[in-house]
This record gives sequence, C-alpha cells and structure tokens, in this order.
Amino acid sequence: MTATSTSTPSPPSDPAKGLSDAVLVEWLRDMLLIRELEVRCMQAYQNRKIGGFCHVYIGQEAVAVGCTAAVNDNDPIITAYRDHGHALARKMDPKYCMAEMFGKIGGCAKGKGGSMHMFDKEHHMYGGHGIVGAQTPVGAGLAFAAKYMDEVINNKKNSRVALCFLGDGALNQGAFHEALNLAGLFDLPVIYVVENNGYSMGTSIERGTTMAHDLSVKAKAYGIDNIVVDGMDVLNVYNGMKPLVDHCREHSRPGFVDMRTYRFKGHSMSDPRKYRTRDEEERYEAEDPIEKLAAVLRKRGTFDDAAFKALASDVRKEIRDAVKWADESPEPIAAEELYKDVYVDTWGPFTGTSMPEMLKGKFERP
Amino acid sequence: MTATSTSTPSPPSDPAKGLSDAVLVEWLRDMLLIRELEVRCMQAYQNRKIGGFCHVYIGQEAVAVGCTAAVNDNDPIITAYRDHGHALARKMDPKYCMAEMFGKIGGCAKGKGGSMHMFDKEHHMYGGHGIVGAQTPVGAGLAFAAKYMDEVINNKKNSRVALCFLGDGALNQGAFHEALNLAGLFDLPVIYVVENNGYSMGTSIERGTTMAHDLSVKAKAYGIDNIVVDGMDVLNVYNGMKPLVDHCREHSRPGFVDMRTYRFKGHSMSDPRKYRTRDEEERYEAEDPIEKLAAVLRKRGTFDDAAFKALASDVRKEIRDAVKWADESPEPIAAEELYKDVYVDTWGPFTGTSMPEMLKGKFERP
Amino acid sequence: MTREIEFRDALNEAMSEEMRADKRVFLMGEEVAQYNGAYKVSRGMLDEFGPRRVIDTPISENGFSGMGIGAAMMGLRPIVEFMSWSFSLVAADQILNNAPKMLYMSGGQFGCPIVFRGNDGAGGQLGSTHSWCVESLYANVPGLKMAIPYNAYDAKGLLKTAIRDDNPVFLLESERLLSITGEVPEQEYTIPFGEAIIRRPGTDCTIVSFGRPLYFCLEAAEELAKEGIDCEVIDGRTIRPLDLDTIVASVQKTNYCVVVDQSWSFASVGSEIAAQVHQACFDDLDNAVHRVHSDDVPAPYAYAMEQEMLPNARKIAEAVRAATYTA
Amino acid sequence: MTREIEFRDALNEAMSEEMRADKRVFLMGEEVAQYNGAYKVSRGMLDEFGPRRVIDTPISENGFSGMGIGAAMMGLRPIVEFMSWSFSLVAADQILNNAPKMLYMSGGQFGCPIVFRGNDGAGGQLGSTHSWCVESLYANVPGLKMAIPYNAYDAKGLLKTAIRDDNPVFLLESERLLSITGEVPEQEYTIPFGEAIIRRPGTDCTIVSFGRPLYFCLEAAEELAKEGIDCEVIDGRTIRPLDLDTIVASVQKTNYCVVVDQSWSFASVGSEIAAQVHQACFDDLDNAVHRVHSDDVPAPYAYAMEQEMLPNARKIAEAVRAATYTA
Ligand SMILES: Cc1ncc(C[n+]2csc(CCOP(=O)(O)OP(=O)(O)O)c2C)c(N)n1
Ligand SMILES: Cc1ncc(C[n+]2csc(CCOP(=O)(O)OP(=O)(O)O)c2C)c(N)n1
Ligand SMILES: [Mg+2]
Ligand SMILES: [Mg+2]
Repeated sequence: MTATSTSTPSPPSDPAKGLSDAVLVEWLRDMLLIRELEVRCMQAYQNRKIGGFCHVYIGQEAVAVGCTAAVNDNDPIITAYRDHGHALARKMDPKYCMAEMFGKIGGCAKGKGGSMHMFDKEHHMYGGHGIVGAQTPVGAGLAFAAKYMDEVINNKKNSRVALCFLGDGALNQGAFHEALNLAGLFDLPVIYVVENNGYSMGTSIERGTTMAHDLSVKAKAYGIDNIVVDGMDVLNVYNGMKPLVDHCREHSRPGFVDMRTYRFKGHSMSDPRKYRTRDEEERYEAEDPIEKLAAVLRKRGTFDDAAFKALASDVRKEIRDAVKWADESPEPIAAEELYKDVYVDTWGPFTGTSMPEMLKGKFERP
Repeated sequence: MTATSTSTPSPPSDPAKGLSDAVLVEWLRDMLLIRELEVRCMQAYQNRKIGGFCHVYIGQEAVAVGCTAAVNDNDPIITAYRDHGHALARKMDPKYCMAEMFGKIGGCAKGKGGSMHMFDKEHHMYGGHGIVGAQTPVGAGLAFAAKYMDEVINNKKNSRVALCFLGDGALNQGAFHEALNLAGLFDLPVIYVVENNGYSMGTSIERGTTMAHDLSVKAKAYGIDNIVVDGMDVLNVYNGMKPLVDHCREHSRPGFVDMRTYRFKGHSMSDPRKYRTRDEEERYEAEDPIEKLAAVLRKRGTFDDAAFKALASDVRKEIRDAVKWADESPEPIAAEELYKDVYVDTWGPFTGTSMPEMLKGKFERP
Repeated sequence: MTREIEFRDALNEAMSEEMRADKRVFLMGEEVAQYNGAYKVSRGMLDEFGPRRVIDTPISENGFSGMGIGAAMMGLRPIVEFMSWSFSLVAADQILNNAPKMLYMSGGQFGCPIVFRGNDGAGGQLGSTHSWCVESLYANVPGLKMAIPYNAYDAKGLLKTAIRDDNPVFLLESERLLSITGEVPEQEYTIPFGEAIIRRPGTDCTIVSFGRPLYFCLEAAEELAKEGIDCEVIDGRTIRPLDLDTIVASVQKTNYCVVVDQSWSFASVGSEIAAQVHQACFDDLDNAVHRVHSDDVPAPYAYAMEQEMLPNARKIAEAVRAATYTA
Repeated sequence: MTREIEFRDALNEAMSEEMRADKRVFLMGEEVAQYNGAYKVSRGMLDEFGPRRVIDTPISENGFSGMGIGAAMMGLRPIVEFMSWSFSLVAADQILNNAPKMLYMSGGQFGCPIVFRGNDGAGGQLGSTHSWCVESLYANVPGLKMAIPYNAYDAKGLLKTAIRDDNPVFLLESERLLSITGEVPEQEYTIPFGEAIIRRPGTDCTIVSFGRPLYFCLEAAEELAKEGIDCEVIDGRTIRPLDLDTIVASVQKTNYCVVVDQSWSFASVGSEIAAQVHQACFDDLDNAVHRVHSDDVPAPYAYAMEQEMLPNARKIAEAVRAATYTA
C-alpha cells in the first residue's frame, strides 16, 4: 500500500457495498447511543451531576464507530480525553461510562478517573488520557507489546494492530514526534488516527500547526503510510480504515490517518465558540453522520422512519437506564477507596487494588 | 527559494569564485586553529587537565567555519555540547575556551560550564548546551527576539538570522519537533543546521531516525525550506549556506540544512568506535576539509607549502600560548564563585553575578 | 484610593501595566490572545497590545518555554502562561534545566528574566493528571524564584515584581481563586519577594501556608478561636526566597507550629519548612511541627474523595489541636 | 558461596537472570544493545537475548518511556535505562504523570510494572545539566517506588525486586560506583523494599543516607570515632517505601540525628526525613536533626568547586559535631 498525499478525501464508489443491513444498523445504533449519551451528559453537567472537565463527542461519532469496526475486538485502542465515544464504540456498557462521570463507585474507574479517563480492560480500551499527546507513545507501546507477545513470546506472526486516536492539537506535542519515529523505526503495528476537527480549543488548526492543509507530510517525515478520510461518513471511515488496518496488521507497520471531522459542540462545557461562525457550524451539521447513515439505509429500502424511530427510542431507553443506574450507584467511600489503587500491593496506608464492578469476575489482577 | 529534496549534495560549478584569497586563508586558519585546539584538548584530557565529558570537533571544522562565514557577526548562534569549533569560528580567543575546559577562572564561563558550555556574549554565541535537542527551541527564541527587537521595538525590518546547530541524534527529540513547528508558524528567521555526522554515539543515523536517507522530509513536515550540503568542503558549506541565509533574513523565514559531515574521532574521549569500520573512517579522512581548502589555495597558485607551514606553525603557537594561559589561570575559589551567578541579585547565601574576564569592560550586566 | 477587582484582573493589570512600561515584555501561551485566555486572565490584552506582543501558541509547552528562554537570554522579558502548571511537566527540561541554570552555566554572561505563570493545584474534580501542585516538585531547584499569590492585591503586586525580576520566576496561581475580588490601590505598587505577611495575628500556634489553603487556615483559626486556641496565620508569599525570620519570630512567641501545604507531603515545601523550623526553633518548640498536606495519592475525580484528599479546615484544626496537645 | 563482582555486573546479573526467568522482561534504552551500554552495564546482553529483547532506542526519552508504559499496561515488564537520570527531565510527563497514576486513573484496571533505571547524581565534572540528583524531585510523587543501591549486593538484590514488583520502580544508580566490586551470593536472592540496613552500628549519633554518600558517611564515622563520637550509619535503601522504624529505633538510642542527602536541600528527601524524625522522636532528640546536602547551586564544572558543592566526609563530620554539641 502506498501513501496517499492527496488532502481531498476521495470516497469509494459504493461504500456500502458488501456490508449487510444488520451491520449498518448496528453502526447506526452505536452512533445514536453515543449521541444520546452525550446529550444526557451535557444535561447532567448543567445539573452538576458531572464535574471537572467534560468533552463531548457529538459530531464525531462516525470516527469511533467506523474505526473500531475496522479492527478486531482484541486490537488495543487508546485515545485522549474526548473519550466517551470510543468507550461506547468499544461496547463499554453506557451505565459504567455514565457512572464514572457521576463519580460513582460503579463507574469504569470507580469514579477515580472521570470523563477524561474511560478505561475498559475487557474491551482492550486503554483510556482516556488527559495530557495532550501523552497517549501517543503509550499507543506505540501497546503495539510493541502486542507484537512482542506474538512474535517473541509465542513465536508466531504478529496478529494485532493498535489504534491510537489523537486530536489535531496533539500534532504539536513533542511526544507525537517521538512516538511516530519510534513506530516507524520499530515497525510497530499502530495506526495514529488524527481526529482533525479543525480546532484545538479556540485555535484553528492552521494557527497552531504548520502544513495544516496537507497533514500527509507529518506522516511522510517518518516514512509512514497515510490516508485522508472524510470522518463525517461512517461508511467512508470504515472503507478508508479497513485496508490500512489490514495492511498494518499484515506487514506490521504503522499508519497515519488525517480523519476530517467536526465537533458540533464547544471544546468543553464552558465554550462560547466565538472562534468559529454559525455558518461553518451549520455546514457541518448538515453533514450529520447519523443522518447520513440513516439515509443510506432508507435508500436500501430495508429501513424506514418507523424502524429509525424504534431504534432511537430503544437507545433513549438504554441511556435513560444508564443514567438511572449511575444515579443509584453509591459514591465511593474515601475510607475504602482513597488509598486503594495507588500501589498494587499493600503497605503503609496503601490498601492494595481491586477491580471495578464492571470487571468483577472477569479479571483478578491489573 | 524552493526546497531541495535531493539528498545528493550538488557542489556549485566553481565554489571558490568571487572569494578573495585573503578570505579563504582566514577560513583555513580558522579550521587549523580548531583542529589544533582539539588535538591539544585531547592531550590535556589524557593528562587529566580536562575532566567531565569532552567532545571534539575534528573532521567537522568546515561546518562551523563555513556557516559562521555565511552570517553576520551579530547574528546569534547556538549549538549543542560539541561546541569548541563554533566558539572559535565565532572568534572566541582560544585561551578562554581552553581555560574553560581546564576549569579555570579565566574560562569563558569562569570554569563553571566546562567543555559543553561555551558561551560568548560579545560574539553572540549562546552556548554550548548539554541536553540533546534542548537548544532547538532556545534557538527559535533567539530568532524571535532578534525579529521582535527590530520589528516590534524599533519598527524596522528584521535584520538578523539565527543559526541553531544540532546533531543528527537530536532529530529524534520532541523539542526539535516543537521548535520547527514554532519556527515555521511564527516565521522565525532561524536556520537549523543538522551536523549530520552519521552517528549519535554508537548509533548510526538509520538505526535511530526514520527516513535517514532523505532528511528533507523532516523540514517539509513544517513547510520549511531545506538544503543538503557536503559539509566536508568549506567552500561548499559557504556556497550552500549563503543563499539560504540571505533568503531567511530577507523573508524572515526558517531554514533546515542536512549538513553531511563526519567526526574523525570518537563520540567523546572514551569511545573505541567499534560501531564503524576503519575503512569508512579512512574514506572520510581522505576528505579532510583542511586539506581540501589548502589544495584549492595551492591551485590558485597564491599559496604554497611554505605559506601553509607558516600558517600551521603560527596556529600551533597561538594554541600553545592558549594552553599556557589556561594552565596559569587560577582555579575559581569556591568561597567566591560557588554561590555567584545563581541569581542576578544578592540575597541569602547568593552573591549576585559578575562577568568573566573575557568580557570585563565590555558588559556590565547579564 | 483603592478599587475592588477580581484576582484574574489583578494579574491582567500587572501584565498590562508592565507591558505599557516596557516593550521588552510580552505574553505567550495557549489561548491567551484571541480566546482572551482559557480562564480570561488576559482578556482585552490582544486588543490593546496586538498579536506581536500577545501570542497564541500551539500546544507545545516545551517548545514555547524554550523559545521564551532564548528570547530572555537576548534581553526580552517574556511572560509564559501555562494554562495549568499540570501541563508544565512536558516542559520540565526547559524550565528546570535551562531557565534556572543559564546564568550559572554561562558564567554570568546570560541571564534569564522570564516569568512562567498559570494555575496550580486542584481545580475541582480534574483528576490525576490535571491537579498538580508543582511547588514541592520545582522548589527543589536553585536558580528560580517562586511566588504564590493569596489575593488580588498580592496577585498584582507579586506578578509585577516577578516581571521586573532579572531571574526566572514561577508564579503559581489558583484557578479556584481567579474569581474572588479584593482591594487594590489606584496607584502603582509592587510586593518585594521574601517577605511573609501575617494574615491573622495570634498567640497560641503558628500556622504557615501559601496561596489557596490559607483560606482554610483562616477558617480553621476562627473555629479554633472558639475553642480558645488563638492561631497566628502566616502567608509565606514566596517559597524562593523563603522568609524564615517571620516564621521563626512567630514560633518563638507561640511555641507551636503547623505547616499547611497543598502538595503531597513527601519531600515537600511542608517538610522543608518543618525541618527549618525545628532547626531554628528547637528550644522554642513545645511539640513537633505538624503538617497538613494533600493525601499521598493521585488526585481522584469523585467530589467527596477529592475533598477528603485536599487540605481542609477540619484537617488543619485537627493538626493544630494535636500540635498544641489539645486534641 | 559468594563471588566478588563489579557493581555494574551485579545490575547486569539481575536483569539477565530475570530475563531468563520471564520472557515478559526486556531492556530498552540508548546504546544498551550494540554498544553494550554507555557504561557497560548491559554488556553481553544483546548477544544472549538478541535485538528483540535488548533494544537500542533513539534519543527519545519521553517517547520510549511512554512506549514502555504502554507495554507494561499490556502485561510486559519493561526495564527502561536512562543513560543518566539527568536526561529523564524530558520524560517527566510520562514517568510522573502516567506510570505512577495509571493504576489509580483506571480504577485498578491497568497496572504499570516497569523499571526506570540509570545513573543519578554528580558523575564527576559533568556540569549543571548532567549532574541531577532526581530523588528529591521525584520522591514527592505517590504511585512510584524508589530504590538506591549502595553496593554490588544491593544493586543486584534491589534490581531483581524492582523487576518483579508490580508497580513502577525508579532505581537510582551512581556512575561513580559502577566499577566498585563487592560480594554477591552464588545462589539467587532478592532484597525486600522498605527495609533499611545499619551499615555501621553506633551509640552516639544516627546518620541516615542513601547510595554513594554513605561512603562519605562511613569515612566521617571513622574520623569521628577517633574523637570519641560513635556514629550509627543507616542505609535507607529505599526512599519509597521509607523504613522510618529503623531510623526511629536508632535515634531513640542515640538521641541525635544527621541526614545526608546528595540532592539539593530545599523540599528534599533530607527535609522529609528530618521532618518525620522530629515528629516521631520529638522527646528523644537532644538537638534538631542536622542535614548535609549538595550546596543550593547548579553543579559547577571545575573540580574543586564541584567537590566543595557535594556532600563529603568533612561536611558530614562537621554536621555530626554540631548536632551533638561537640563542635
Ligand atoms: C500538554 C497539555 N497542554 C494543554 C492542555 C489543555 N488542553 C486540553 S484539550 C486542549 C485542546 C486539544 O485540542 P485537540 O488536540 O485538537 O483535541 P480536541 O479537543 O479537538 O478533541 C488543550 C490545549 C493539556 N490537556 N495538555
Ligand atoms: C536528552 C539527552 N539524552 C541523552 C543524552 C546523552 N548523549 C549525549 S550526546 C549523545 C549523542 C548525540 O548524538 P548527535 O546528536 O548525533 O551529536 P554528535 O555527538 O554526533 O555531535 C547522547 C545520547 C543527552 N545529553 N541528552
Ligand atoms: Mg481538535
Ligand atoms: Mg551525530
């Protein structure tokens, strides 16, 4: 596979071809689930049920859903702090995600991590990271370990590929540069998916990143294959990612994706969005990935408005239940949890570690 | 000026054209001076007159001499720890350089810096830095300040360009990535000269750096003009650098240079050089920049062996005197110097600051 | 004549006044210009000073910190804003290896008059990576100065002093305090470094702290007063230089001392002050110096747990009772 | 049965034995493979374990530290060598924000069993940027463990324990000690963390230290013995966990204490131990705990000045005399 340097996304002729209705409906449901979770999340934040920083994924749903669909369930993934969508796309039960944001013991991280730290060992989701760019070398490490386990420990061919998501703002961190050089140098099967939503907080990409009009050079600098994908269309995302994923897995090589997307809401809960025009926002809102996929299904004739409504209300119910569950989950008791999970072992004031309810019975140790 | 992506240095037809004999002889003398200083430096190290880490510049003389010749005397320069050559090329008196390595009060940094920290405020030499890559953002800052002083404070056009030297190993530090992005983004007049001697300690460049065969991509990633230069020939260095320097000064833009060179000696004083063949070393030794320039002068017929001998012995004398001076310079007295230069002002145990003898009468304050 | 202004505006005034007075001064950081500051500290400054002196940077803390250091070496006086000191870890090499050592390494040739400033300490459920109290981490390093403003008056006075200082200064602000208002004089003023101030005079126990925890100290002091324990609360103001004299004079009077430091306890500013007070007041102390810190764990997100982790009036009161044998 | 081996080979044996026993263990760092280690600690390991398990990295400390952390999260057991801890500052975010907090941030899901090791402390005229003693900087952070080996025996035993530990461990070695030889048993052994050891029993004054400065402490102790001051020298061995009990037991016996810490004094391991000892032994101490540190200045290059800056037997002896009122 050769690197594509074109910076204008070229959607395949018939993206949907070869994908069953069932699959597309599942993707639609996943995107609806993320959208609904984020909407309720914003309400909960207004009602002070969620604190700290909270970054919602509305508008970018097609990226997490399409990318995770293009990899295997046991391929490790890691992302930044705008991570609710990735957690759900990886099939984390929304109730654990919501409970985490509510700061409850039932949360995926027992309420210790919050919105920016969604981890799910069962689904190979390695977080949720708050420091811009810091997840990129860690992502290289996930690929290194996957490859090492196959090739060095089990003497077989590498079988996994890691996905490392990052925002366009993370392109400017030294960690990103070192990570890509290491990935290229060590032939690590990791794909860096830049969720290029055009802004880092209030800074449009060209104000913070050189060559913003053609990010392919950021990959070529390390001899890494790259593609540009229209991230507002989940079929495009899948069709763009799948061949790259297969290639990187087969040849144990890194990849780089300029994933063009847009966040419909502000950076976090407190952002007047003065740095962009309503006009621009509307242009992208017209590109709503959920509407797009629904339209495709309608065209296929196998999915009518009634079906869509049914799906939507089913999703609303699931999230409503998640919120209820999160509400009812007890707060972590400081006396029990404050000094737990600092060290794996028990010494001094430290009380060892324990798995969150989400993983009870599934894992014994970290 | 457009970026050159070719990785094979193309020497200008008649490099020497337009340069007077006097100029070339001065360059030859500068290179001989550096060579001689380094030779005596290695002896002194064996005799334990120099301690710590000491990295000599033998083989790379054409780079420092040719590059500084291509800029103005008041253009700021900064480099890494292999810095003796740059200090001398910038006309620091060898005695201050040698005394610094001897850890004497007469040293350019009063014996506080050592081999890795050659600073010379009078000659706009901003060090001498030990942490790989750390000088690259500082170099951007020198260009920022030069430009700011001209354009913001004095309302005139930018008049200076900064040179920031780095080793090929520094290409892999995050700091380098951030520095180049900032330089490109803010149109900073700074030229990053990669002294590509093929190795970082025992690691050949392709074992540590992706795309080592074509470093131009490292500049293109930030939209920065770049050239590749044969650094074993000072005329080539000058002719390659001059147009780039003029361009970057005129348009206030950064530049990037893949300066192909070779260190004839080990990385530091304790390096058996097992990682490279004697064969390779001899190939480069045949490219000795001093021999090359001497040959050009001989061809011009204005410079015979006698003249060369005279120059060489003159240089030997200057360095011999420098060593003698350094030897006789007293050791810094801890009671006086240990707590000086920690803070500019005087408080607690701290005794303020003072200029080294090298700058006495030339500057009052840091 | 005084005015009542917000802590954030006090910082803004300090920068703006110094920038008006000295063209070498400029501000650089993430979102400081067009966005008017992530926390609105620099609001209006882009309009007044323009994009050449109020500069939006990419998310490259190590890069723009180093850029500021180079500019300072050449004689400019950069103010570098970290959106949060939590993000300064990626810049640790530049701010700890270069800024504080440049003068020494260059044998007195190149100073580094630069101010690094931003939010420090728990911001409110921001989790482990975003809640750093860097004072204990960075105060270990000679060559830098460190100040922590307690109110609007100090925010303006200490920042102006920092900008005029010829050395690198770390100014640690608290996001939790940015919106509180306080009196500042109409006329210009600065606050000298190394001079602690007594926020509440008292006779029975000395409480030493810096920045935001002082509010908890004063709260605890009121509560303890009801119990008949009259605390003297000292605001150290600057950590480097540290005004030990004021602390010692107080302890010689009260014979008891509690240090309240919002950072982790181990190898901290709190342990340093405790060690120095023991050394200077060994014969005056009727009990060991007691310490209140954040618990020795990463900052948790959950509200109640975070509150329990941080220093608070309850913990401080308990420490004072224990220190004064009135527990 | 014991053998006499070099400190560096003790480290080598610890890594090699653990790599033979556990394929999840691998070594990565600059020049560790083909060059056999910048300081020859890993000599021969590439030959035995091959390039997949002994890995040369580019000069990207933040990058390969983060890579090791990701690998550890997935269950491998990386050993990351820093040529010098002085170069770990560029990796501060990964080693302080990620490694020690991953378990907590993930609510117990992902541990980080990784060892960061390399030379710490002045190496001999290396100047300001290359002479870091990071113990006081990094020990402030919960979630990590920290050990400092004193001799070949401890180097091997502590490193083996570190590799088997399920938490991130910082092992601080001294370049100055790599060539000293010492006895190690033929049979396998490990040294538990959190157990200090008395290097020299004594009755008159307790001296607490870690790593290389212990040699100066013992030197001073001999000198002081001639003056009739019988010092007990304690090697803390690990800073996190810190074995306070052994220190306290000693101070209760000697009633005097001097802490010798090669790092800068402010907010240091030394101030922490002093503060804790004062708290635990307030009634036992007949004088304040005295401290010996590197002077509060960047490390100078000149030999005599550097020697003057570092802790040495003379300074330690003076501190003991002062602490015991025999000055
Ligand atoms: C090292 C660091 N610096 C600054 C921040 C503060 N910050 C959090 S998110 C953000 C913007 C990131 O934008 P981008 O990477 O494009 O991701 P997006 O929010 O668009 O998903 C910034 C500056 C941080 N978390 N880490
Ligand atoms: C951040 C950092 N890591 C490691 C080192 C140790 N070190 C000093 S020089 C060097 C090799 C640098 O090679 P290169 O950049 O090519 O410069 P050259 O020695 O060839 O001039 C290394 C690894 C350091 N000084 N700084
Ligand atoms: Mg973005
Ligand atoms: Mg090199």
